[in-house]
Amino acid sequence: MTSKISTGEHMIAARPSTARTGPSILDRSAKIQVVIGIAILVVATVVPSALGLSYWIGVINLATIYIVASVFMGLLLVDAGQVSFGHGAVFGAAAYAVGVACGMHGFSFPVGILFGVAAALVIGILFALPALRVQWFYLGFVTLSAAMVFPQMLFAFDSLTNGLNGISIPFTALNTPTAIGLSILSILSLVLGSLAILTSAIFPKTKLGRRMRVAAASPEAAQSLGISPGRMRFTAFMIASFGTGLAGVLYPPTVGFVSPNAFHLDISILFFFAVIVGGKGQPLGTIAGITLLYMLPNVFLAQLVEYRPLVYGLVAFLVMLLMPSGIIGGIVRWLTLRQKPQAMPALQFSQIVDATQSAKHPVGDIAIEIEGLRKVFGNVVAINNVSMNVRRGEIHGLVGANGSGKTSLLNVLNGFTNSDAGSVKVNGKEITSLKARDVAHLGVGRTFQTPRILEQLGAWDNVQIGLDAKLSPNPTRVSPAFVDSLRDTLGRLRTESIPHGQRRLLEVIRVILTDADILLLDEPAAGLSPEERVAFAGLLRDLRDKLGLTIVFVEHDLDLVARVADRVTVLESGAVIASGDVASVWENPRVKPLFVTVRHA
Amino acid sequence: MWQEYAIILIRGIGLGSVYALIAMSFNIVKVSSGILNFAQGNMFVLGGMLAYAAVALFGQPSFIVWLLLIPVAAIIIAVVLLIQGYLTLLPLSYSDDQQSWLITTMAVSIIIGAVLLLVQGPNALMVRSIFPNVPLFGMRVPAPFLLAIGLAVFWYVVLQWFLSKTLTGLAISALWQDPVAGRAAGLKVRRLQLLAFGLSGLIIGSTGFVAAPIITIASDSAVAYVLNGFVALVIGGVASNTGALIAGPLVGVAAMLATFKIGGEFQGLVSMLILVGILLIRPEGIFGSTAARRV
Amino acid sequence: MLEVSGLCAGYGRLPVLRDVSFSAAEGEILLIAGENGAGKTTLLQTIGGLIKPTAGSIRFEGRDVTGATPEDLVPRGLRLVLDGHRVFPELSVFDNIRLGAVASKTGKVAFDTAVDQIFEVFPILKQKANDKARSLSGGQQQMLTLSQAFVSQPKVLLCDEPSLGLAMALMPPIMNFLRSWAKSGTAVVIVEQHVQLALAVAARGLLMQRGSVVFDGTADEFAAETGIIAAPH
Amino acid sequence: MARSYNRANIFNWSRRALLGAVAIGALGISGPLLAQSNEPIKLGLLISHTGGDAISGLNGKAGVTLAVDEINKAGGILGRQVEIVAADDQSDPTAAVNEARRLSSQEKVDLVFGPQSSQRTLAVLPVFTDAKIPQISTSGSLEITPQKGPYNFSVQANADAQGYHMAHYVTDVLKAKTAAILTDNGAQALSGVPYIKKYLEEGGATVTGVQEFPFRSEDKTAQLLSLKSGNPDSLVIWANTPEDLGVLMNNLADIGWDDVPLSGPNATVMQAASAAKIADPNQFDKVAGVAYVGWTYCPGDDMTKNPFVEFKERLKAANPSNYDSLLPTISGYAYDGIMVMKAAMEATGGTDPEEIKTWIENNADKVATVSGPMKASAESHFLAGREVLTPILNPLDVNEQGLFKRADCK
Repeated sequence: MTSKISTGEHMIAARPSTARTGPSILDRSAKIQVVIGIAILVVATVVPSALGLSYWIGVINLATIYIVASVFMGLLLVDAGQVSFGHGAVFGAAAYAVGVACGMHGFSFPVGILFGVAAALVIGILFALPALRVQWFYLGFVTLSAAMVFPQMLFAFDSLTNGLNGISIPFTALNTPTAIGLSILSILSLVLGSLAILTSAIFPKTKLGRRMRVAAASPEAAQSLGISPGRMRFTAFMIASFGTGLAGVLYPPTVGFVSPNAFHLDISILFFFAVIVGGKGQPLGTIAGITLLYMLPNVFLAQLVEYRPLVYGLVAFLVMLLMPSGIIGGIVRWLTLRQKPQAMPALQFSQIVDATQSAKHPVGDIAIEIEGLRKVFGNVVAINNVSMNVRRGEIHGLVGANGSGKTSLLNVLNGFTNSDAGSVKVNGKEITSLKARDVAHLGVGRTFQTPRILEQLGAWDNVQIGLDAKLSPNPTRVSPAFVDSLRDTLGRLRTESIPHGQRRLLEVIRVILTDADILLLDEPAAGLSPEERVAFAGLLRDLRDKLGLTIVFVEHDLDLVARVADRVTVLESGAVIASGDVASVWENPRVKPLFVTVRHA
Repeated sequence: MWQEYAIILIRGIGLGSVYALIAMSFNIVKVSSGILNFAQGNMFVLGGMLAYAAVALFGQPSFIVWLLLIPVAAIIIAVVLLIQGYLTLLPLSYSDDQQSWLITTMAVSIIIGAVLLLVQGPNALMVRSIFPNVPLFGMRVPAPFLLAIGLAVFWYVVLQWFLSKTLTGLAISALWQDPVAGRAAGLKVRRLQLLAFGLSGLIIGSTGFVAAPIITIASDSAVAYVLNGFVALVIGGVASNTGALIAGPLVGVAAMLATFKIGGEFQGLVSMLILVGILLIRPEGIFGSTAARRV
Repeated sequence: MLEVSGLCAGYGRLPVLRDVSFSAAEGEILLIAGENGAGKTTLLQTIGGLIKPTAGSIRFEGRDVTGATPEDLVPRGLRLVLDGHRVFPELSVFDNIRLGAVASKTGKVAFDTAVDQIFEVFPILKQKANDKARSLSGGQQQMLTLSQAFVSQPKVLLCDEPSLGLAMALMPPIMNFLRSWAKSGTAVVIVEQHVQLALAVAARGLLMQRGSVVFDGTADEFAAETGIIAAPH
Repeated sequence: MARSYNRANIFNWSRRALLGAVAIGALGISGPLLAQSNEPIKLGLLISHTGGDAISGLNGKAGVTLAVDEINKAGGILGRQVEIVAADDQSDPTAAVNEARRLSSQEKVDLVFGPQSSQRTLAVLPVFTDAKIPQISTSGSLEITPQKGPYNFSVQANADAQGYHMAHYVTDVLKAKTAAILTDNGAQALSGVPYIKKYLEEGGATVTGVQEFPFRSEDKTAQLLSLKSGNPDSLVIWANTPEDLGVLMNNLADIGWDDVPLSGPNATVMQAASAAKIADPNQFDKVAGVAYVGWTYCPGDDMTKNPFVEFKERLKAANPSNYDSLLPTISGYAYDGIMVMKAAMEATGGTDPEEIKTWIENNADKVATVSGPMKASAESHFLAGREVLTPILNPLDVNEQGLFKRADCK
């Protein structure tokens, strides 16, 4: 069920990659959304000011602030996979800090802003700490109860917060129209709102955004790329709190008053609803969400008074029932489903490695040295006293039936699992006690049996996270031409439409791009056609000969192994039953019956 | 002096038993579909309203009548939950986004609250217990506190029996451990999940009915109960009814002791700290085997 | 007993099975071999009702069951055992076995005799009957999943990689169990990597590559074709 | 001294009421002549239809609606009908401000009733002050000053006045030397605590403990036990909901502390009856509360044409279905607020805020009210000052007309 929890997170983190891929229609959807979104904000801000409708000016400012807060809680939810039902407390803390600073101690608004953002960050840290330990709705409930306690604490420490009576601050200067007709406040919230919409579209395309989503979608993939999921979560909370804080500091001038009762649970729930009902990860999502869930019941239907909460609940309920991916999400999905998915053209391996390139490698002729390694899971001995070594610059095949311990061995080699006994030296450094991400920093890259091509990321992003994890400043070993053509190809694709075979290769390319000089490949050729295999074999040789990489690869296709491997190690029930050059191993009677291939086919 | 602690203990356990029952009603749905029903608090309140309705209809009912009314109330709430469950599971069957229940259950909770406010108004309904107070340690304890303890034990026993002895119960408790394997084994997944919703309705409905005299039956009192129920759930360990049975009273007593020693204004803070504390020290809860933590 | 013709299926938009046809007769063990990604598992899951086929037909006991869900298939006697010895970890061993009878409505008597047979073949399960399934070793869990299927007394058993993640030493008893099971008239379709183990019990062999059947013949033909000698038993 | 002022007041008050009634009657006739326009007068009803304070909303609405209906039946104000524009502050200051802006700038209301809690009144004060809209709120915080809200008048007894009486009952009537304080965690109660403390100490009583319980919590035993351990001679309670009061009484009996004398606020008087649905009525003879004198009587008073009794009858007639769920006391002073406003408008011949403000400051006491003699000044816009309040003993001890017996009757 732990896995259920994590799938839960995958889902919650699922950002329709449709809106995320390179220069394509789908990306245009993101651009279009941003334009529409900002246009809406501008119109909504300018018109009331032009007509001098003070009520609407206030309402729009507030809605914009809520949109900003929702955007950043969405960033937390969608990009970092962190569930917070208590975001209103972050918002409220910022608002209150401004209230206290400016209203009670007479600081200027700019100073108040500093206090406000600081307060928001403090709450953010308080939320981030449990997040390092618990996840999914457990975290949700922790933050939820925090949000419930927040107003109580404002009461309890009334000497600091002026408790029940709240703090009244006119901020008339901010609210008086400037030469261009908009008040400074309106300008501030418009700018902030537009920036927020922009952020929600751009952040996922930044290096940080990508890494965050990798960490949320697949912690193990993240670690194999040298990313610390914990650090990512913390950063996410900080960014979210900062943005929400900025929204919060605009609350006092907008409403002119702060009071504990203004920041109870409902506002947290509103932000959460706005993100999901509007459409997770859609730039227009929060605008749609706040319009439906805040503006509709509280402004457009204000006359309904006591029926208002009913409207609120029904809207949220029906939308989720009819459009589980939210209003905008549903629309985008509907639009993209109507386009034919483009098939992915086969990759030209021969072009991957640019002959002119050559990298320098660590010295020493042993890349990996394994001594008496042992790993037990429950009562299954996964690795049974394995000793072997991998020479630098060689292609080393790991073969054996499913469950014979090949993958377990890889997991120890890249630091996922700590061995129970024995030692593993990579480039002469003992790694048995290291974390996966530290091993990655040593120049060990790996791919997975089920390729970690994450649908939470765009097709190209899945490769680019390799570049993000680049270990050295020197130019990429992969031919720039190939990278460009790949970017171009993938830019037009949706991640879902990449065939499994190709996914493995993309993962391999991703690892090469990280500059790792030791590659651990788990069944990289599974699902490739014979022709592709020949080409793939060529690629492995290129990697060895032209780039001098060391490659350990698990493979079932012995022909392929025979074609490229310098040496082979055969595992059986976690133990080495044969090791050495291919020819000798092949004739080993214990090895022969393990595999089946069509000789005459 | 010791009497005071004794009384606090008993009342804490009584109130905690209510939390335990809420937690159990969470559990059965959780193990079958992974859903945590945020509207459970409202269902609880609805159960209490049925008790009020009973008094309105029968005056102060006799013990026998009251006893007979419990299953009636339980079944009514079960039906309500069946409907909710059906609607909640609906999008999950076709959508690839499995989180919609998070919103739908919260939304249902909001809707029920709103409807209650419209039909019944803001005033809380008050139900007088048909049982005399029970004298204890020179003080007295209202019977519902003790009845709640009894009900918790009753449902605990029933659930343990149902989930372990009957094939259906077994299937329900297994479902979310591996839904695919469940399907492969030919289990009628959706139907079992609905059944679980119904069952949790029986639990929460009877609880609301029995505890009516000591709980707050109002349109806006549901959230507090959901939260307390969840705290009991997590501390006991998700999916463990034994955990719930023990953690509920634990929370109840802790909250009252905190009030007694520190002061009522910190009650909320204390129960939150307990929640966070447990999650940090032992994410899987006291009796839980499923970790809240994700590596 | 089971006839598959022109079957195509896949995940989302990705076709995996391309026009697969074969049939399995009463009491025979049919081996499906092929490397990872060849579509073996997809094939079993499509027949088992977990994946909706995009084309082709599946006939079971002469009746068309194309697109039927496990809910319908299991009671009729077509049962899939997933790979990776997937048990319900928090349930006791015995409860896991009992769960097998839920869908098939196996009667008390039939169930008890079935359990006796199981405990005879796998005494370890009897010993650990009351332990939680997660405390079992991989091999024991595989025995458990098979036992769970056994009590539902299927006419067709689809068994995906019984050896997955198991030490070889554990396989013979499992294979023998499958053979004796087949003898009782059940058609058993095994997907297996350890071909030589499976060939020892299989009557026929099927070889898949990239979603299609590239070879279909008797065990001996298969051995000849692939150069695999069945393990002695 | 607690004895002296009240009787005098009642006397003046009932006489004034009579005069006022006549005066207004006269105005009512001459009203149409003075009217400048026949546009309806827009009354913004900014109360909590939803949220935690919906109960006040329910009762305030009933009182205002009754007042408006009567006014309209009688030909309106200055010949103009009064039209209610409903707005829901959702018991939330943010929503209160938004709705206040809607009422003032969109709906262009002439006057406003509400909000019914200080947090929200303080929040909307700037809005209505800028818009110069006369406002009747029911808020008890002393932070609401004529400076902050020149056009705002409150018909609710403020924290100071209630605290004064609650404390003085303990020190003067009970002659208690020690007292403990137990309140709910609502804003109103918490804002009362400092005043209760202040006046207790002035009266020479020491506070042995202060505890609070969450709104509508199931059990107050822990709080009571901890207060009991300080063994005070009296207990000052502030519970705003009947269920809290009822549970409190039960818990007192449960722990065998039902012999302690209690002193409560207005709420205690209002809520006792429904609290007794779950609590033992006999316990209430130790319970004192603070009442508007309009709700009270002393044996021997002239009971004919008692304004509050008649008001209750009219309220019942207006709300046949849900009268039982109403608190006529709250509806009463809401009604009074509207009537004060009406008188002011008629006297000043329009809706000019400045004139209305000064008129009310000087003449509020001339208006016939049902809760008691309202009075304001340039210094205080709390129409229900100390003088309108009086302690009563046993809120269940009501005469056949449902009036409470004052604690200080001869």
